[in-house]
Amino acid sequence: MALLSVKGVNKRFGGLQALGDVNLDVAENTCHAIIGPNGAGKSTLLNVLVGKLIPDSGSVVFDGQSVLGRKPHEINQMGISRVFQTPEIFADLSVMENMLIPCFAKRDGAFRMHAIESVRHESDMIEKAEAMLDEVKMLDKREMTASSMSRGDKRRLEMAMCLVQEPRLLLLDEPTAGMARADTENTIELLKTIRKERGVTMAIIEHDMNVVFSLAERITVLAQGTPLVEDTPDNIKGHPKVREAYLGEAQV
Amino acid sequence: MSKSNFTRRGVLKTGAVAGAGMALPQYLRAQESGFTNAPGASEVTFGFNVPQTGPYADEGADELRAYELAVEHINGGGDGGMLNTFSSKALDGTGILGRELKYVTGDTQTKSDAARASARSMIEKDGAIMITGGSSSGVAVAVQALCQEAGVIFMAGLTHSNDTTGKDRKANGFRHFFNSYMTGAALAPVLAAQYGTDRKAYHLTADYNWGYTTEEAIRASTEAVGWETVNSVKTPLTQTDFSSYIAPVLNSGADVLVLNHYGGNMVNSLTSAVQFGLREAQANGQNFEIVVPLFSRLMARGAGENIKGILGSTGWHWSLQDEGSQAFVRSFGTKYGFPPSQAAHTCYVQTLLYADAVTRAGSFAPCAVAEALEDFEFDGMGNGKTLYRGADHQCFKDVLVVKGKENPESEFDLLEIVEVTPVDQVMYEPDHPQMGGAEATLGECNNGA
Amino acid sequence: MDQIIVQILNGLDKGSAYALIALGLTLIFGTLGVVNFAHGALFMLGSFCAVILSRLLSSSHEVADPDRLDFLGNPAMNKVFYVQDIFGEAAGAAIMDWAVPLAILFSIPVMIGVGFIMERGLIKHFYKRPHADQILVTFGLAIVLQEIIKYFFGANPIQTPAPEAFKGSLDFGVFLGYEANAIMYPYWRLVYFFFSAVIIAAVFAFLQFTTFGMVVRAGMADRETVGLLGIDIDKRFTFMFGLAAAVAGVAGVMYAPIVAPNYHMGMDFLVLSFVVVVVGGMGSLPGAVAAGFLLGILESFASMPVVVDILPGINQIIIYLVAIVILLTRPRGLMGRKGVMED
Amino acid sequence: MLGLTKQDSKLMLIVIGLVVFAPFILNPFPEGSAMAQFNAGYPDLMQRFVIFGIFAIGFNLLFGLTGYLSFGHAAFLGVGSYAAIWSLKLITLNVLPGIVFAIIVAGAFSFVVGYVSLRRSGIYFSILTLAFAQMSYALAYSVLTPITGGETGLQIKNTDNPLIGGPTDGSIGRANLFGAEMGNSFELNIGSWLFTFNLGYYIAAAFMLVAFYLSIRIFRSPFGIMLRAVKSNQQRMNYTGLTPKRYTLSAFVISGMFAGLAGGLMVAMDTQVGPERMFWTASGEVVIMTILGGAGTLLGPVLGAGFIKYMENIVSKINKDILHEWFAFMPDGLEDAMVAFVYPFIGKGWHLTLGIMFMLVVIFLPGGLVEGGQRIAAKFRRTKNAETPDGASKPAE
Repeated sequence: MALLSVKGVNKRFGGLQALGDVNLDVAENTCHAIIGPNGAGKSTLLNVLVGKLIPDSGSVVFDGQSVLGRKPHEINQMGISRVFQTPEIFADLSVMENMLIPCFAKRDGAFRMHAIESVRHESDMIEKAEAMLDEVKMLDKREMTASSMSRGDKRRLEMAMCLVQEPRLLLLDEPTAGMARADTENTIELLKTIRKERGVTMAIIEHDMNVVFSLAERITVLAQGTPLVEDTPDNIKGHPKVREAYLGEAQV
Repeated sequence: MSKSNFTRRGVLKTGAVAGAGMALPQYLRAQESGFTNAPGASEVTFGFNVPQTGPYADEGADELRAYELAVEHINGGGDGGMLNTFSSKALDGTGILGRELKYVTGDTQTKSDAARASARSMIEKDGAIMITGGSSSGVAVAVQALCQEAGVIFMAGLTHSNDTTGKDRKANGFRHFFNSYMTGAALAPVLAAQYGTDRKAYHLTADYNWGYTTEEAIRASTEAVGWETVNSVKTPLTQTDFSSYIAPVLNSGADVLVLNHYGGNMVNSLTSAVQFGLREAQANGQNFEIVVPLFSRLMARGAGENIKGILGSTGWHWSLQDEGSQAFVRSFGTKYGFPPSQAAHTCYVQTLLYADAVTRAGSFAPCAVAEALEDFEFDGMGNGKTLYRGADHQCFKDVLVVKGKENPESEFDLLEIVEVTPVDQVMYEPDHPQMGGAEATLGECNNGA
Repeated sequence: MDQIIVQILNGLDKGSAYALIALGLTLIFGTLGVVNFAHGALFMLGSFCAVILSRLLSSSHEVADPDRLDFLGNPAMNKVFYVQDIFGEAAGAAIMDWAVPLAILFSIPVMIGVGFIMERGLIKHFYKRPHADQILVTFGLAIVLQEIIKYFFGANPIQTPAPEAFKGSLDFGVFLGYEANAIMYPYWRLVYFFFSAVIIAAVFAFLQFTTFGMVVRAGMADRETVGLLGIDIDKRFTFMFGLAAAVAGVAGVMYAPIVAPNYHMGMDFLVLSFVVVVVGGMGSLPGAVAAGFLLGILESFASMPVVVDILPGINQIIIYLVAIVILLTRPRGLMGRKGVMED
Repeated sequence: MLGLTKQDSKLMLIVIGLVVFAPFILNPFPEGSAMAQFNAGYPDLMQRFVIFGIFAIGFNLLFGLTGYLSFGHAAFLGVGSYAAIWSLKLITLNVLPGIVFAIIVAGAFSFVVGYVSLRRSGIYFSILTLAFAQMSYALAYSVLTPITGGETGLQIKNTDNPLIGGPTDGSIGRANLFGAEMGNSFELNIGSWLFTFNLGYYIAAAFMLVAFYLSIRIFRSPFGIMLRAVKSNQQRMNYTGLTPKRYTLSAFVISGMFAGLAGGLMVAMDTQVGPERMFWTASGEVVIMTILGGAGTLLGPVLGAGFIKYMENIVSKINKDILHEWFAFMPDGLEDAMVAFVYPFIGKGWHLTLGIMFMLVVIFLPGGLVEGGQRIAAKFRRTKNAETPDGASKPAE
């Protein structure tokens, strides 16, 4: 039984068919990559998954429950976390505060007036956050203001913020876009470790084939809003349709 | 804990308490005088609370000049001004009851909160025994209520709303200035005489208390002489461009426009009215007329040429020929180089009246002073014979009906007196419905501490 | 019907004043990203340009008049105007009469100068500061400017009439087949409306058809990119500030005969002009103009006796009510761009 | 102390000390001396200091933490004031129920305004709040005169007949706390110094200390972090499973309740309400207090409030005579020149001084008065550190 199941999803923007009859299953405990040329509808699909867009038709079911019509924060509370193309963190806050926010969100839900309790006394949450920071090797930066860190560190922080919520599904939107080579390698390593040690289910949207083939266990190729093929990485590599889709893009 | 509600710095300020290094805590309430801010042996302090910022700052500045002049005269300086013409001769230019008159100043900002803050600081910090001044009825009512509570006397400055001595009257508060009712009573006969009795009036009224009482008064008195009120529209206080209120007037069947506006509102609405050609227009076969119930010379200056030929009322004008007015204009003009405004006049007179009442009462105790002021009749302060009525603490005196002058001889010569309406004609019963009816009471006089 | 036409005329007139002020405010905001709380003060300074010029033109020396006495009984002084000494009686009087239109010429260099000094001396240092700091410093500046004016000119309104030639009203209704006196409209207000239209058109044309304007528009859309192109945007921005100040100033000069200038008129207009700009949409020049006219016309309608009879107090709150409705139905005002001043 | 860190406890103790000994601190000059003009230790002004302190503390919880700039907070203060005065007029002259009503009514009103206004952000939000406040002002001034008293506002009258314990002798009731009147004062006279200890002040001050304490707790709470997160990145909040709007709305309502408390206390101290309390300039004033003192800091808003109220009440009262008194020691010509030079800045020119101060502070102290304090503290510390290397602690916010 798939953890996330997308069935017959359509989305039009005016005259443009952004998604056309998309079917996709992400199985529990796998890393599923969605690739495709620019304008293939990858981002639209992702926005549908996190509740930012509502499709015209079709269904999206996560763990037996429909996510359609739910707001982003509700979908997160169901267990889906999202990593953005450019790291979305709380830039003005310290690293530790950045970590505590998802911890509180996980424990207290979407809203709670814990206005009088002191953060210092939330030792459970602090421990949890510290453990996670340790895991991503950022414990020494806990008091730094998030905005003052390098791009790579911001990415790790964002990842840590998602993981500390122990999501059932981690959505990654081009996590290495615009990164230097070394940072990309580091990120791949980090993701691999997470995947291995935590066994978290991942859905990744990516341009960089290097990243895709080092991480993915299943790959869906999207073109013009429709899934072209879905298969294992090895099979995808040699698939003629994929070459066509990408070569087509390369010519442009 | 002592029960003194307001403190009495006056005693200390004179240095009477030099005392040992560490005096015991004092319960000042236990002092023998029994009233708030009893002055020391050599000085007494008044609080002059006038608008120094905001739209009425110029009026406030003129009030302050008048106060300074009054202080000078009471302390024996200058030419004595109205002290020489005042019918009561209790003041002799040696201060008040042998004490030198000092004063403190404050800024009302023409906001009741700020005015009360300023007045409280005068009472609590400076030991003022009397508060006076102001240029709006909202402020007057607010400060009057404060003085009632604190147990000091309030001598209102420029406040024209009926409420000040009507439904909001207070035992510790006194108004020398005239009011909306009197404006109506004085103006209506002149209007009837000049414009006839078959007139249809259109009112534009500033949308707040003073506007309401003025409109009510003018309507009542003009309808009594046969006028008809075709419409009355309320305008927001913050309005600057009145075109959308003025434009429909000419076509409404009215032949008189009454502008129940004051200050900047009056300047702007009158300017709009003149621009829209109302002054030259014809309606119902008669000349269209504009009436501004309350004129002030300072504001008339702001309206410039537009006021020419327009009728209104005013409390006092420097061109009055009686001895008192002349004496005041002379000392004010000599000191400052221009003639005083009606606000200056009322403030000057109020200060003298208070000082005189203290002297006649032989005490600064508010209740004693109030008693001396109540039903006090005097003359020689401009506006002829005047009565400070005990029942509502309103002064009754002649009211001036004025007209914007066609050929002014100087920048101060803007209004000409059409008629001096005798006091009998503007008299009313203390329980007049416009003045709060039978319910309005002064309450008990409060000596404070 | 005639009443509705009258109120449309009023609304256009009021609207053109709102639009002019909002236009300047949006120029500054759109190009420089500065929230300028001193913009109302610039409008006020413009009005006082008219006052100052008319005072200058009617400056005089005094000659004692043996036949008259002043209020203290001294010989009265007669004013002799210098312009009449120089240009002769009739021409001198005409010059004094035309003080307000002349003040437009006077105010443009003055206001551009004021704008330059403000931008170079103060605002420049606040481009990178938070909006809160910009608000505080420009608010402080507005207070200082108005207090300086108050120190010299007092607090009372100062009547600054239009030339004699523009006094009186046009019987507008006659053209439309109404009887005489049905729709009267003062000449000066018509002049004000057409004048505003010209200024607005000129500003738009300037931005649309000159290369300077194109760069500035590009800067409004994306400041960083333009900076990357190596264009010295700073100088242009200084000029834009001067231009915005001049637009506010000229609006003020022309408004002087309609509402007598006083030192705090800027504060009276400040809140209103922000409402107009925001209703139009932050950073949108056409939006500011459209909102100015929309609010002007609606305000005029709301003041009609029939309307006020049905909804008492509507004339007090119409502007704010409309602002709320528009902002709730159109998230960024009439024509606002996404992401401008939303955080 | 009270669940605060050592740092915060120190700050709290300092504030308690300042507030309790304010009658001494604010009256440094002996009575009758030329400098006595600058004494601020009289009940009205001390009350205003703490009341506007509360107002600004509450405003800072919204603006300083979430970054949402409300331009209509004076409306909540005004509504609270009206609620309180009606409680005094109709229910009881005891101020406590009045203050409670003020908080409740202001809270409810701010919920409605916040719920609508928070549909937009940035300047659109500011203008929505401004529009609500201006409508409240305009209506209170005119159409709602039967409820608000219009321009003249509301005061307690001798015709008022509260349900519980009104005066029976026809005198005007006074606001009290279980019989103790707000105006009660105890005066201490040491040499030529006079210190006034006013009951009303200490009651208002107690509320201010509670407000300040709550503000520290909120700053240090998970809720406080969430509010700062709202300012920092709402998108991330959404994708972290949180609802920024509900957090912001809560902050809005809390700060509205603080404003209501301030409004209720204003009525308790001085039983009068006027609509201009809700005018946009009053809303602007609290914005400026907060920025001037230092937005987002604990102490800043209180300092800003004190600064502005001091200018308003002390500088505006200096007049020409007082100047002549001050400079009397100079030779005549110089004295006149000095007076002529200073005169435009005091008395009726106090606005000018205020405007100049705004500009100077924001130009030279970008973080507000608090930053000024920190710079001075840092200077001291540097000299001190030379002797004791670890003698310094991080300056309190």
